[in-house]
Amino acid sequence: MSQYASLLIALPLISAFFVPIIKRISRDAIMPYLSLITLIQTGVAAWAFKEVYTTGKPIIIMAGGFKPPVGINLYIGHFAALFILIVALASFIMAVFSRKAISIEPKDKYAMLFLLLMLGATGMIATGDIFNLFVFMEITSISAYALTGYNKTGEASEASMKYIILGGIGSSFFLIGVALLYGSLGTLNLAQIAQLAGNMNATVAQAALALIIFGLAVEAEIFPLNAWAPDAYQGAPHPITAMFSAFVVKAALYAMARILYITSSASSWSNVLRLLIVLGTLTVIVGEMSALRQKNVKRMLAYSSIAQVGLIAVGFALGTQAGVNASVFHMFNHAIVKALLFLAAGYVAVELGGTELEKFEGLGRKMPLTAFSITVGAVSIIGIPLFNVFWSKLRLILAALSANYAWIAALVLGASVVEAVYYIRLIHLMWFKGEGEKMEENFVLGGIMVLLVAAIIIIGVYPGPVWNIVQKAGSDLFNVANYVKNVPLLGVSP
Amino acid sequence: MMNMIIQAVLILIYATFMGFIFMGIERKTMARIQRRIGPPLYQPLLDTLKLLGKRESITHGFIYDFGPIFALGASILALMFLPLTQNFQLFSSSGDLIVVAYLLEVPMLGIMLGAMSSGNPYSGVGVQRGLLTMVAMQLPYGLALIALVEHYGTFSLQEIVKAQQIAGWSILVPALLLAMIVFDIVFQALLGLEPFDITTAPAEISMGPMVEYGGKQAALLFTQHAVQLFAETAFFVILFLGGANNLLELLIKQIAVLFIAIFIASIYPRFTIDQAAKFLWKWPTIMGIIAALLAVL
Amino acid sequence: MISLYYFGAISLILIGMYAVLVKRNLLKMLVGLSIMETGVNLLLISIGYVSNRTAPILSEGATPQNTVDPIPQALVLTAIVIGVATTALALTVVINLYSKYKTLDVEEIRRLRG
Amino acid sequence: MNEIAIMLLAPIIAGVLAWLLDIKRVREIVGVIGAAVPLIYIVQTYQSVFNGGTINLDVPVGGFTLSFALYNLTWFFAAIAALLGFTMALGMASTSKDGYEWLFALMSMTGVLGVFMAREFVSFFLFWELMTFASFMMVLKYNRSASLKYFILSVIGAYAMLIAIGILYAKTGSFEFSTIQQFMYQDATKTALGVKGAFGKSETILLYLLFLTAFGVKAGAFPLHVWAPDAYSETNQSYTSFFSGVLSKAGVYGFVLLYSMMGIKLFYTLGTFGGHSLFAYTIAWIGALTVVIASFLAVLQEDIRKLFAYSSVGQVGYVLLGIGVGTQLGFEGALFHALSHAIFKGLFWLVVAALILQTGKTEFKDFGGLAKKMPITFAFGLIAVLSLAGIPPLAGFASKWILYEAAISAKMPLVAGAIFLGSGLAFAYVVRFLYAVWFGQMPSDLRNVKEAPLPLLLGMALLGMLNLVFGIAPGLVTKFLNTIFGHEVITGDIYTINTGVGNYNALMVAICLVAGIVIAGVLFLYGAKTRKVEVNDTYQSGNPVTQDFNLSIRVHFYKPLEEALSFWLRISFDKLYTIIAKWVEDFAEVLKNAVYNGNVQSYAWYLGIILLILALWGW
Repeated sequence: MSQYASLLIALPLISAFFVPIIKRISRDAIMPYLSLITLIQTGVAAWAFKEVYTTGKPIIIMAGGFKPPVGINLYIGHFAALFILIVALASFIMAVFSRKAISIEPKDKYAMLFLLLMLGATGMIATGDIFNLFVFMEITSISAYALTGYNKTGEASEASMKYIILGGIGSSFFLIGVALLYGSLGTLNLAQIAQLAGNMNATVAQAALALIIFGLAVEAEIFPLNAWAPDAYQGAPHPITAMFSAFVVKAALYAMARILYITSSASSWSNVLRLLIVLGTLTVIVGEMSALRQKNVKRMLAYSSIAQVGLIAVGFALGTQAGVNASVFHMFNHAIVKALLFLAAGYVAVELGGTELEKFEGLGRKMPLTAFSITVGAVSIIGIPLFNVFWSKLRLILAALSANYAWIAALVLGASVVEAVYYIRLIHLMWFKGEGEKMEENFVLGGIMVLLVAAIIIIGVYPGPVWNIVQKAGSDLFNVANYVKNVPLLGVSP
Repeated sequence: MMNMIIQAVLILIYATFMGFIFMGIERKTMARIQRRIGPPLYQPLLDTLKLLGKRESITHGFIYDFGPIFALGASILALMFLPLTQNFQLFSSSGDLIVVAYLLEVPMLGIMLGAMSSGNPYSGVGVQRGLLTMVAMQLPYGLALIALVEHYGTFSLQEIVKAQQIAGWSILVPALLLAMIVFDIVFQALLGLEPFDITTAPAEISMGPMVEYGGKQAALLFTQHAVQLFAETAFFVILFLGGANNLLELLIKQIAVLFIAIFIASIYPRFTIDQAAKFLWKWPTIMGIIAALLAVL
Repeated sequence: MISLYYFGAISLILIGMYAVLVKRNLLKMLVGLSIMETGVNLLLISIGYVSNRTAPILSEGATPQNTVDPIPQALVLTAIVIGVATTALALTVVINLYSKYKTLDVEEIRRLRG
Repeated sequence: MNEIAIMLLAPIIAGVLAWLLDIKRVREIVGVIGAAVPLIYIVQTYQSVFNGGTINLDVPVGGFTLSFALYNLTWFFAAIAALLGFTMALGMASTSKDGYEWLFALMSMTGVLGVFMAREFVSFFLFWELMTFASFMMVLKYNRSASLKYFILSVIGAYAMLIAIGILYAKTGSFEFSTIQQFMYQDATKTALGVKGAFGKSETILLYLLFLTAFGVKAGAFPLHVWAPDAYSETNQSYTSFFSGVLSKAGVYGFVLLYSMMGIKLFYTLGTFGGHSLFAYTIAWIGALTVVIASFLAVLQEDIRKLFAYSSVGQVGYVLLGIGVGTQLGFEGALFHALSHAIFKGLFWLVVAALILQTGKTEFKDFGGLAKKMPITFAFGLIAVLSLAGIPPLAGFASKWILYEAAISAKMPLVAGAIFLGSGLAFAYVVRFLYAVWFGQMPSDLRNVKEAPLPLLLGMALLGMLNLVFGIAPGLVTKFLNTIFGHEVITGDIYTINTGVGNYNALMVAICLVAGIVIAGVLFLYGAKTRKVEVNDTYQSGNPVTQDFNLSIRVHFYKPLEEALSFWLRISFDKLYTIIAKWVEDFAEVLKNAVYNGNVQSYAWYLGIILLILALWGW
């Protein structure tokens, strides 16, 4: 039964290769096909989610029936189940949005890359093997490179180029890290690495871990390795930007956290954490500062996204259960909010022809629903109560303070003040400035935005259920012993 | 209770009369210092009666009339809360030093209200000056009172008088002597005398707030001034000169206080308003602070 | 012997890094990137290398005892494929960039910034 | 359903409904009903709370338990909020322009009620943020920079509080006020005995400063008050009655909490200065400075809203001062003054709202002679003036009187001096308000001004009446406040308040005042008839005066004072903060352009540098 979950990987992969055939049948069928596939994927993910959370046991899929560490396994635990669902859902929403937002040919290539991006992120989250992780990461990044440059404008190509160079360096070093790990432990299976990490030579462990984190940090947009991100966010097509922010980064962050906690018994572990905390804090500060005077809303949202990622990274790097829980919660909330914000901003760009700040003047009159969605998203991300991000930010700060990182909390909160400023400027611009005639708003997109807004507010008012889920997901990440126990390792005893 | 009311009425009549006499003394003394003969002592009383007897007086509306009425009412109120002598404690058990200090300022509001409701710019300037003078004097005034309370440890005027009768007048205590000097400087402003007669400044703004008043409203204001003069001098006596056992003693002390005020007034020219503020916020305030701190220690 | 491989691999990585960090021509940077990838692959291979053993190919006389570790080789194969894909993609992007910017100088290609 | 839940939910639900419906009249009715519900429950629970009863509510939310309690202290603050909320709704029924304002006005009401009734820090912080946000949105609609200033300072305050909460939580493992209080008490005992407690000296001071910032911002304490004048003036003035009357009290309530939770600990950690507990003395001085500085600035304002905004800041300074005095008398005075400030300043803002609604003007230079046109509003304005200026027998005097007694009997002469100066200044600025708005010559464009609409007048009437009631019967309030302290801090019957060192019989003052006025009135009536003349028909040394001249001094009324203070007026914290903000923005700009310079090679260098750091750090 549980083997059906392998559809999560298989479905997008196979359907991606069917795209050319669909194209032969009808060009107009590509986008509906994309929506359909993502919808099915969402269904499967929802099933997996239900399965994992009702049984309380992770779904383990062993490729070809080989037991790990010989075979490659997928591990869909509480965390993965949750985030695969988010990936699928966000993809579905963006697939729907793509029908409106993507007018440039070749759409078939777009659809293929889109599915591969989804596949890559899903795989990164689900895999239980570090090299497999690398492969999925590369699938994600290569499709991301291509999608970034999809618009074929100078800016898009430039952004893509930057992404390729930085991503290339990052993945090379990731691979070196994997090589060191393998050389030292002789295994690539994450569970087994977890078992053996304690015996590792301290220097090698530190170097390997540092390099792997370094490689992932490029993808996870940790300062100063995130320089590609604002450009890529700005240059990419609008749905893709939303996907970057909603789950591509998150997948990398997850991978980072997973590897961090798996090697938690390595001797130099706490050094890595401390480094990550510093970098995460810097990410928050520089991200918020850079967003402050942005003239382009999409770029502003990109910087804001980076800053939030920094926040999540800090939470992961605290090294406590509370911190991990808070980070997972924040990832979840941030995915919803940023999906909404990029969707709305992208929609504005589609309708009004750009995301420059001036385009947003009087948006409250022109496109009230969109403006309202942006407002809710902005207010939420500032951390106002009754909106979802409030809870995760609160959890994060409390976790940081419980871990005796008062100065981190202070800096992060100081940066949040900056965040409030630029979002408020945007809100003011939309509602209280400029004039405009009311325009027709797309029904489907409007519906999606309303749903996301509703999600934000419902979680904000009643965070209980989500918090329960998130706690389980968090302990899935943090509780490595459990992870090791769940993976049926073949004949290896610690 | 009835007894009390009769007492109050008697005191009121006495105070009004004596207040007019004080005004007369003021004018007479001032004249003598300036080597004039001056009017008779009862001249202010005559003036007031004459004003009351006018056939017609103008009005600028309800508030214009209500102002003087309120002012007189408030002055009477303030008087009622002073323990004038041992026999005439009046309602002083119902309010303490802070209450009385406030009540003594309330009449000003009435005058201001009336003055403002006339459209006369002199009144406006007068109101402005009056308020600024009040602002300027408030700090040293307050500090002097605080010093007193800190020293005696009670707010009750009756208690303060009693304490003085046992331990001697307030001015025998160094801190309170300082406070008394501060209070005396401020007293000039309270009475509207030079160098702080900025509010009325007859030669500049034609009596300021009072410029528009004539007839019976002016009569009310004169009466108010009389009651106020009596109450304020009595307040001084109560606070610093040991209070009084009977009305005669009170009267002597009041006149003594009055003379000091008149002498100062006739020596000094008028401050401008910002000079007054700067002056009052400098020496009297410093002395007040010293007095208050000394009283605490 | 092995340390020589390591040395070679790391040199390649450093050379690649040098090209990326110093050369202002985009193409040269991409070449650097490729060199770096090659270095990494070499490093990976040499980790699995054991002196005096044969390739892990199921052939005459090859037993698990006398072959080198096959996993790094498998990994490198994958990595090479990925590298090729990246390079190909990068080159198309470069072509596109050149047609838009008329230059390959990275100093010039900075419309997106701030 | 629990009373607290209804009180919290009713306003916000009404607000959302009003916003969604957004039909004129309907939204007003919904809003007023929503705002009335808490007041009804407040009245209903009075008896039980007065007798020492407590109503509790626990709501588990997302892993936290939000707990609320309604007992005498919280009831008192909640009552202020409910009362002012109701009058605000009445005022807004006349002045609101759209559903937006109802939504956020009522949301902030929920927020502030939640803050007052919270029993632990999570709900406290949650509702605190909600209240800040809602009030911010009210300002944002009118003015962006004012709202930003407000929001930034508030958020800095809120985050300071959050850090403090987090530190407390990390050490005590609880958010509950009572648990933290006990913990602190035990810790204080340790400190007193010289044993090392859980909180070291520097940590305690840090907590103190964080809370001081948090609550100081909200209360508008100097030097964090800079947001208040702008924010108070740049919004719907009916809402400002709530904003300045109640939201600032959240800061005050915070200080009360600080005392009850950490007072002893702070006392032992920080020691004393000149016989006063140092931490309390600091608060007292902050209060005193706030009083003096804000009152001076209020005197010099040319805009009616700014004047009252500064005045609000100053009046809250009194409350802080009372709290800082630290004695029970001081507390009681502070709490009483919180109430009387709410009712007279609420009244003031409603009067201002009526003025702006009916005239559309906000600056003194455009007003004049309105007493004739809006007599009822004028009457309420006068009550508010008398109460604020502290004229006996109104509520403002009773509370200020207790503050005087408290400050002086706690041997803080200089602090008490600040009260004297502040009340002199208060007198000056309210009279200026009276003069410029109600009296003198009327500008020709105000000839058609009408009396304020009925709902607004009802709101004013309610507050005006309370000013009189609590003024003449201050015992009503002090008796309730005594239950908070568990014994009779202030004795006396309902008309008399007795602090032990002083005595004030408000009824006797009222009777004497009436008697005095009657005597004067009789004298007046005995005099000759009066003849009504035009406002301009005045004594001008014989010069004829026509309507063409404006003879009322409305602009720069206190110019001499401004000149006398010119040296001090150059110092402005507002400017300082603006400079800092500008500096931060510029820095951000430079940073952004330097880091994200667009050159991919530099980006590659960042990677290289990080690698280098990793390498160096490895060996």
